[in-house]
Amino acid sequence: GGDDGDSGSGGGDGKLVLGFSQVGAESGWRTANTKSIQESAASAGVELKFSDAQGKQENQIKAIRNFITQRVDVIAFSPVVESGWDTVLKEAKDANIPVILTDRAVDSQDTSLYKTFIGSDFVLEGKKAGEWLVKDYEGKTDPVNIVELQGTPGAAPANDRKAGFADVIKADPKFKVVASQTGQFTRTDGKQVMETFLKAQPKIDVLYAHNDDMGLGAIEAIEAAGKKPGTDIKIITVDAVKDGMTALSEGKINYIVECSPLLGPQLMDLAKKVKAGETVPQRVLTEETTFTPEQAKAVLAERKY
Amino acid sequence: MGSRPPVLEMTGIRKVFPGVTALDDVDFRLLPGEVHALMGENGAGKSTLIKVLTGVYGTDGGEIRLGDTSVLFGSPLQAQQAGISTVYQEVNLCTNLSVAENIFIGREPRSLGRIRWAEMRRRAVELLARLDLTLDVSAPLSTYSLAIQQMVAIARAIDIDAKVLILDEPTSSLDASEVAQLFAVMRRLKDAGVAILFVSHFLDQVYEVADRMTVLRNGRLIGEYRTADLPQMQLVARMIGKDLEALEELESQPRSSARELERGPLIAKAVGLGRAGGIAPFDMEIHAGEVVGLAGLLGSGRTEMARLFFGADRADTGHLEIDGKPLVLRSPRTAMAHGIGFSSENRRTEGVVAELSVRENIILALQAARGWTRPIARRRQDELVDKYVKALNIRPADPDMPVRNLSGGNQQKVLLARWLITEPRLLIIDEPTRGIDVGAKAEIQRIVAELADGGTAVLFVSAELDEVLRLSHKIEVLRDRRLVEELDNTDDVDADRVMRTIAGGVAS
Amino acid sequence: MNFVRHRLFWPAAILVALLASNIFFSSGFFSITVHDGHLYGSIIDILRRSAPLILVGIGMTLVIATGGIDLSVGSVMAISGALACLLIGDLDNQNSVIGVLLACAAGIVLSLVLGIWNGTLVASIGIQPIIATLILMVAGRGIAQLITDGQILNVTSAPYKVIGAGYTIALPVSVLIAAGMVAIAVVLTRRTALGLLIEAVGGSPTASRLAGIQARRLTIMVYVFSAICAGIAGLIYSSNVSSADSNAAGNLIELDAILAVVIGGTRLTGGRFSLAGTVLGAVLIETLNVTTVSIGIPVETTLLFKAIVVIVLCLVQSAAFRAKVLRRPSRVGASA
Amino acid sequence: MIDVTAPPGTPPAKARNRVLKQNRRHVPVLATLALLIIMYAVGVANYRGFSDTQVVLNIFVDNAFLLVVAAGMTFVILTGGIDLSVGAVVALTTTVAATLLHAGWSAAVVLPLVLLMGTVLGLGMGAVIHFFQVEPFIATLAGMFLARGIALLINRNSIPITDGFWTAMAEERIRFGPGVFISTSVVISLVVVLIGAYVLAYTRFGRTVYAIGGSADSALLMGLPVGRTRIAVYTLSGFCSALGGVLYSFYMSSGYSLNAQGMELDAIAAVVIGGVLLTGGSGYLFGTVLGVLVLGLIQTIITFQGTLSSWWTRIVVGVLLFAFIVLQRAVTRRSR
Ligand SMILES: Nc1ncnc2c1ncn2[C@@H]1O[C@H](COP(=O)(O)OP(=O)(O)OP(=O)(O)O)[C@@H](O)[C@H]1O
Ligand SMILES: Nc1ncnc2c1ncn2[C@@H]1O[C@H](COP(=O)(O)OP(=O)(O)OP(=O)(O)O)[C@@H](O)[C@H]1O
Ligand SMILES: [Mg+2]
Ligand SMILES: [Mg+2]
Repeated sequence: GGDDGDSGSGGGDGKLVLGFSQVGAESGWRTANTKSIQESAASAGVELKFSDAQGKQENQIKAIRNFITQRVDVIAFSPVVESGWDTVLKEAKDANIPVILTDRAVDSQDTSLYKTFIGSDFVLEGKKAGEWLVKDYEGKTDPVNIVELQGTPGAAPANDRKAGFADVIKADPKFKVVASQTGQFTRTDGKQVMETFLKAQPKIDVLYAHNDDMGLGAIEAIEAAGKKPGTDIKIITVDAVKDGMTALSEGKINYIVECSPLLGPQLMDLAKKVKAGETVPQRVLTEETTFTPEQAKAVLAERKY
Repeated sequence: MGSRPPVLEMTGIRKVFPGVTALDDVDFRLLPGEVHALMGENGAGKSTLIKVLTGVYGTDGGEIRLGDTSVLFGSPLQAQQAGISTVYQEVNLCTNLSVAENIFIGREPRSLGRIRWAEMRRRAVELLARLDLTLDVSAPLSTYSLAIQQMVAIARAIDIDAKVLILDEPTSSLDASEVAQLFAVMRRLKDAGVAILFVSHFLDQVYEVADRMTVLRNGRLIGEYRTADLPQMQLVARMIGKDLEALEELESQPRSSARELERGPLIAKAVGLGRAGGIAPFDMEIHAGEVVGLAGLLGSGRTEMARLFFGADRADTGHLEIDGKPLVLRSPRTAMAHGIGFSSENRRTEGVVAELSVRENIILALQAARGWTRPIARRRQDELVDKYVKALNIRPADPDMPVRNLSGGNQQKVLLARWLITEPRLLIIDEPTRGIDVGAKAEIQRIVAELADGGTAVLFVSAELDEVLRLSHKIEVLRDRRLVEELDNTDDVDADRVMRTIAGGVAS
Repeated sequence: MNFVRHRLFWPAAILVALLASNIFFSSGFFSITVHDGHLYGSIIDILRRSAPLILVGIGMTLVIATGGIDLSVGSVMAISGALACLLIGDLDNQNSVIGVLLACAAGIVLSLVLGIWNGTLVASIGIQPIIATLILMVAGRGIAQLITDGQILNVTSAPYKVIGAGYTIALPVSVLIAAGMVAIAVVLTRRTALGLLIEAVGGSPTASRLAGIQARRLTIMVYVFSAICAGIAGLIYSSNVSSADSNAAGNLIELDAILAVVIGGTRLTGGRFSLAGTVLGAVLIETLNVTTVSIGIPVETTLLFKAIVVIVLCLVQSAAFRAKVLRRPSRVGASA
Repeated sequence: MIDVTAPPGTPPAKARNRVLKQNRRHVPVLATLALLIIMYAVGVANYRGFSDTQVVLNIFVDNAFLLVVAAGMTFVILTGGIDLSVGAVVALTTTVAATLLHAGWSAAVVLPLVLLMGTVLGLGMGAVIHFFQVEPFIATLAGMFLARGIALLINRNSIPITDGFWTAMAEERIRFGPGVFISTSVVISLVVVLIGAYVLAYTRFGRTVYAIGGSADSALLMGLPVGRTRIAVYTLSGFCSALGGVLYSFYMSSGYSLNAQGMELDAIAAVVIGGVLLTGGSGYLFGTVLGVLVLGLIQTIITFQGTLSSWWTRIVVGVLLFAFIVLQRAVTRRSR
């Protein structure tokens, strides 16, 4: 849902207090996500209690417990991992504080533990990437060698984007993932792994990177190897952060699936709704699109993260 | 006594270390109820033999029979369980544990596996009393001086009831009274049928307690003798394999007091220098060319006094005057800058750096004084090192051997060499002859005398009173960590004159 | 037979084995071609990747030799990289060599200050090294993020890129820098008495104090050196991708560095140290990383693979193991 | 008789001296306790609701697993060793437990099984360290790779635990009043600590641990079972990690191969902050408890502060740690 009914004072009873527990600041994407939430909280007149978990689930659980003891109106958090939230969420429920999940889901059986989940669908992102590839090579028959730069092993986005992508391309035998390694979501690892791919793999047609940063690192490696990124090797990435978009607009990346960090406005909107007791959909998808170089050129200007 | 079967018999023992054959076809027998002295120069192989016997090292050949069973211990623990109790050469205790624990650990009094601390302390106190010591048994061992640690080690060993008791240089830094105590205990055990293996470089001690002795030289067996049958001079001859004349002149050292002393300028002056818990404030002067000896009982504060002159411990009262100028010793560094050198009594923890080579250990102090930017040229290093390896007869004479691999006595020599090459104006040596064999000891005494003649001031600490008497011009007598009297070492001063002062017989 | 006895024989053997194993998977592994004016090939990659680890490693070696440890190297890397990129970003002409040099100088100077901080905590205040440096390890990353404001700072500066990704005389600049620092370290420690004094302090602090060695000054020096090495490594790291990622930079590198040091035969208890050994260790580790990728070990099993290599390594390196298992069983003397 | 305990002075002096010596050994721990209380007071003064009893209890609730792991680590460090594998073993335990429970095994089987697994891993590392004289650092680092590797191999994703027993343990609360409670894990961890403290203080094994830390060579020559004890210590640490892992999986009611990353550092930090010397031979388990509380309290202050960005969080943690350590150092040093 994206209808903005904000600026109306949520429940009337003073300022709405939102406790938000962020995973950490492990990437530019994450920082943009944090910024968006902080800014939109300010503009929506929501008192934000922000806590950073340094990437540790323990810390996040501690933070949520803390919000409960502090009796905030609404708790929102981006789960570090999907499992293991039942206990603390029950505690929140007992203290009847509504909970909103952002960006990553939790796998609790009991869906009454949280009001709604707003965020991207990583599997879908993987699928989108795959679909573009299938379309791009439509009609061609000769085999397509794909190398994949995975995110941190075990991290949800890595697992899902891998799965979604694989799911789509497995339909057509000409697509072959010849190498798939982790680039830890970072540029350096992306570059170093790609360097090795370029030496170890006789023929690479496509690179699929789980985020822009790894893709950008890989581009450096490809250029250093004297190949032209985007033409000699087609590149698909996920996220669409500014740097990625720039590369896209320069044609060094061929296709980016957006994974928008700008959940802020929607989150505030939902927070007010649940506080006011209105019913909200169980699953709210962030409006996200995909970008080709042309589209990138168009929006690059007002891309701020 | 020869008729009785040996409790312990080692035959054809061989031990080879990379580069060195420490033991070569050595036989050794220990009879029940005897005190058997194992004699030999530094590096002869005494400690190695003991370590092979007690399972610290494996053998490279030979057989060990305990009673009538052939044994090969995998660890000291097994040896102990088989009834062999050992005091190894260097003090091998855990100084972070309390005195009582060091005596009993491994054999603590327990009920249902729970250590009974109170009883352990009580028994520790009793046991130490047998050695005429009163310590705070619950204080960490580290708060006690080396000699006392040595006594604790002995206490531990004699309390283990064993068929065989091994003492490797137990008396190296004890003085007369402790030695007497120790011997009394040894005799008691001996009468109880315990066989005792005793290592010492003090010949008269050996002749006092030992029934028989085995002599080693360069890892080879020279022979096994009844003490009665072998006069001192011959023993020494067998140990170092020199002819008798050579020895006579070694032994006949002139007493310093005999040589008239031309007292040089005042070098160091202690003014009310003192340290709580260590030594009461004292005044003292040392002049160039003068050897000042410190005499006192164990724990009387000699080491503490020496350490204050070097700034090894911070004095908390008084100050030091060097060349008449007052000086606060913040660290040994400052002392060295003013030409003071100090060789600690505790060579293992405060002396050598075990993993560094002989060469590096010898040049360490000199290099530290020069600072890291001015390394000593390799050629110069070789000169210095070779000179003292020869002079002190350090064995094996391989400058690049890690000091860890040297025998105790040789390590002591290395430590001494370190300070000799710095050519200090005031040299403080605490127990420099600890664990050093007769030959080398005489050599060291000669060097000290020469230094003095050359105008160096020497502060000389030794548990061996004769040595102090022979070398020093002036003797400072300490009692209960207090300087009680200063004696000019004239001919009328002798051992029992000093002993009386120490004992407090003479009004001070 | 004698070289088999050499301390570094076994690590070297493993290294060779790893390199060899690549040949089966990528035929061209050892081929080094000349490619627009510089050498190009897997071996070169390995060397380039090793550069930061070698730098951090040699610094760590000296720290460990004094009986200490430096956990903060990773954070220092992040900070120096971040600062350099920040300053270059502010240049009106990012390609001005002077400006870039100044920026790098700033990064290194800041690292130096951080080194003094570590050294002082350890030597003057007497805090246990692991905790003293843990403080900077934690806070340092925060500082780096503060500098970059949590974002990835991009720079488009040709001269800066040279440090980490450029070549001179056909060789990677980063490798040359690392080699230079190793040379400096070797000269500092072996041509002067520094090495001896450090080994003495690490071997026996009390003994060296009584020998008149000023442990305090030495200790501070080694932490400063370590920090400077880390700082330079940080520059190389960020220059390699022309951007400062204060999260990823030097993350967990302290473990690899310590591992490299230990593989190189320097004992963590301090004392004798071997710079050559550390370099070998660092190259070995990076070779391992490259190998896992180039022979296509699946992501799930990468760690297992590393574990096995490390286990094999530390076993064959142990004399005791060789004596007990590889040769006919014979008791080895207990360490006494 | 020569009385060497008394400095120049009279018997009463001796008595006093002895009392002093006694207390002196406890100063580090007492100082830590005092500072901890001060730190808590500061928290109370600054944050609304900090004085709430539950805040203190939560520190225990949230750190029960760390406490258990740190207890095992204390034994290892007291012998002068180190165990880097703990975090990974925790992760492995949670993963295996979760997987098996997911596969429908009964808790009665899984629980002992995972505990055994951790213990065996520890035993293995201890054996390698003792028999092959491998540096504890590498041996346990290999163990760390191995444990995480296996965990990752078993499952990349986090696995929910729905088993009745587990959820019961997770949600069971021991209440002292409205909103004042602790979890069963807290009880378990405290029991572990008490047993550990007893073993260290009153058993032959415990004292041997201290002896080895003081000087392994001497301990060997004193005829102590050095080898056995060393191995036992790592085995114990392995067990504690596994138990910690179980508590962790209670706490998270899930298993995940990336759990507890860097927990080894937290554990080591806790132990060292608690006044245990990394070189071994001195320190108390009670100190470790304080160490854990310090880390927990810092974390709590951070959460109460709220509004701290990621980097400021890190910086503040560092600063608090620094302040604490330096004060602790100042106090203990004065008493020397
Ligand atoms: N661990 C070792 N490695 C190599 N060589 C050793 C080792 N231990 C002893 N040695 C050598 O073995 C020889 C005998 O040493 P040992 O300690 O037995 O002499 P010692 O008779 O005890 O001398 P001291 O009277 O000085 O104690 C010496 O040359 C010594 O250098
Ligand atoms: N670091 C210390 N802390 C507390 N007490 C100490 C310390 N060092 C020595 N002592 C005490 O001071 C007394 C004097 O020690 P010192 O070593 O000076 O005696 P000593 O005359 O040298 O006798 P010896 O050296 O033969 O033991 C010792 O008996 C010991 O009890
Ligand atoms: Mg000996
Ligand atoms: Mg003394």
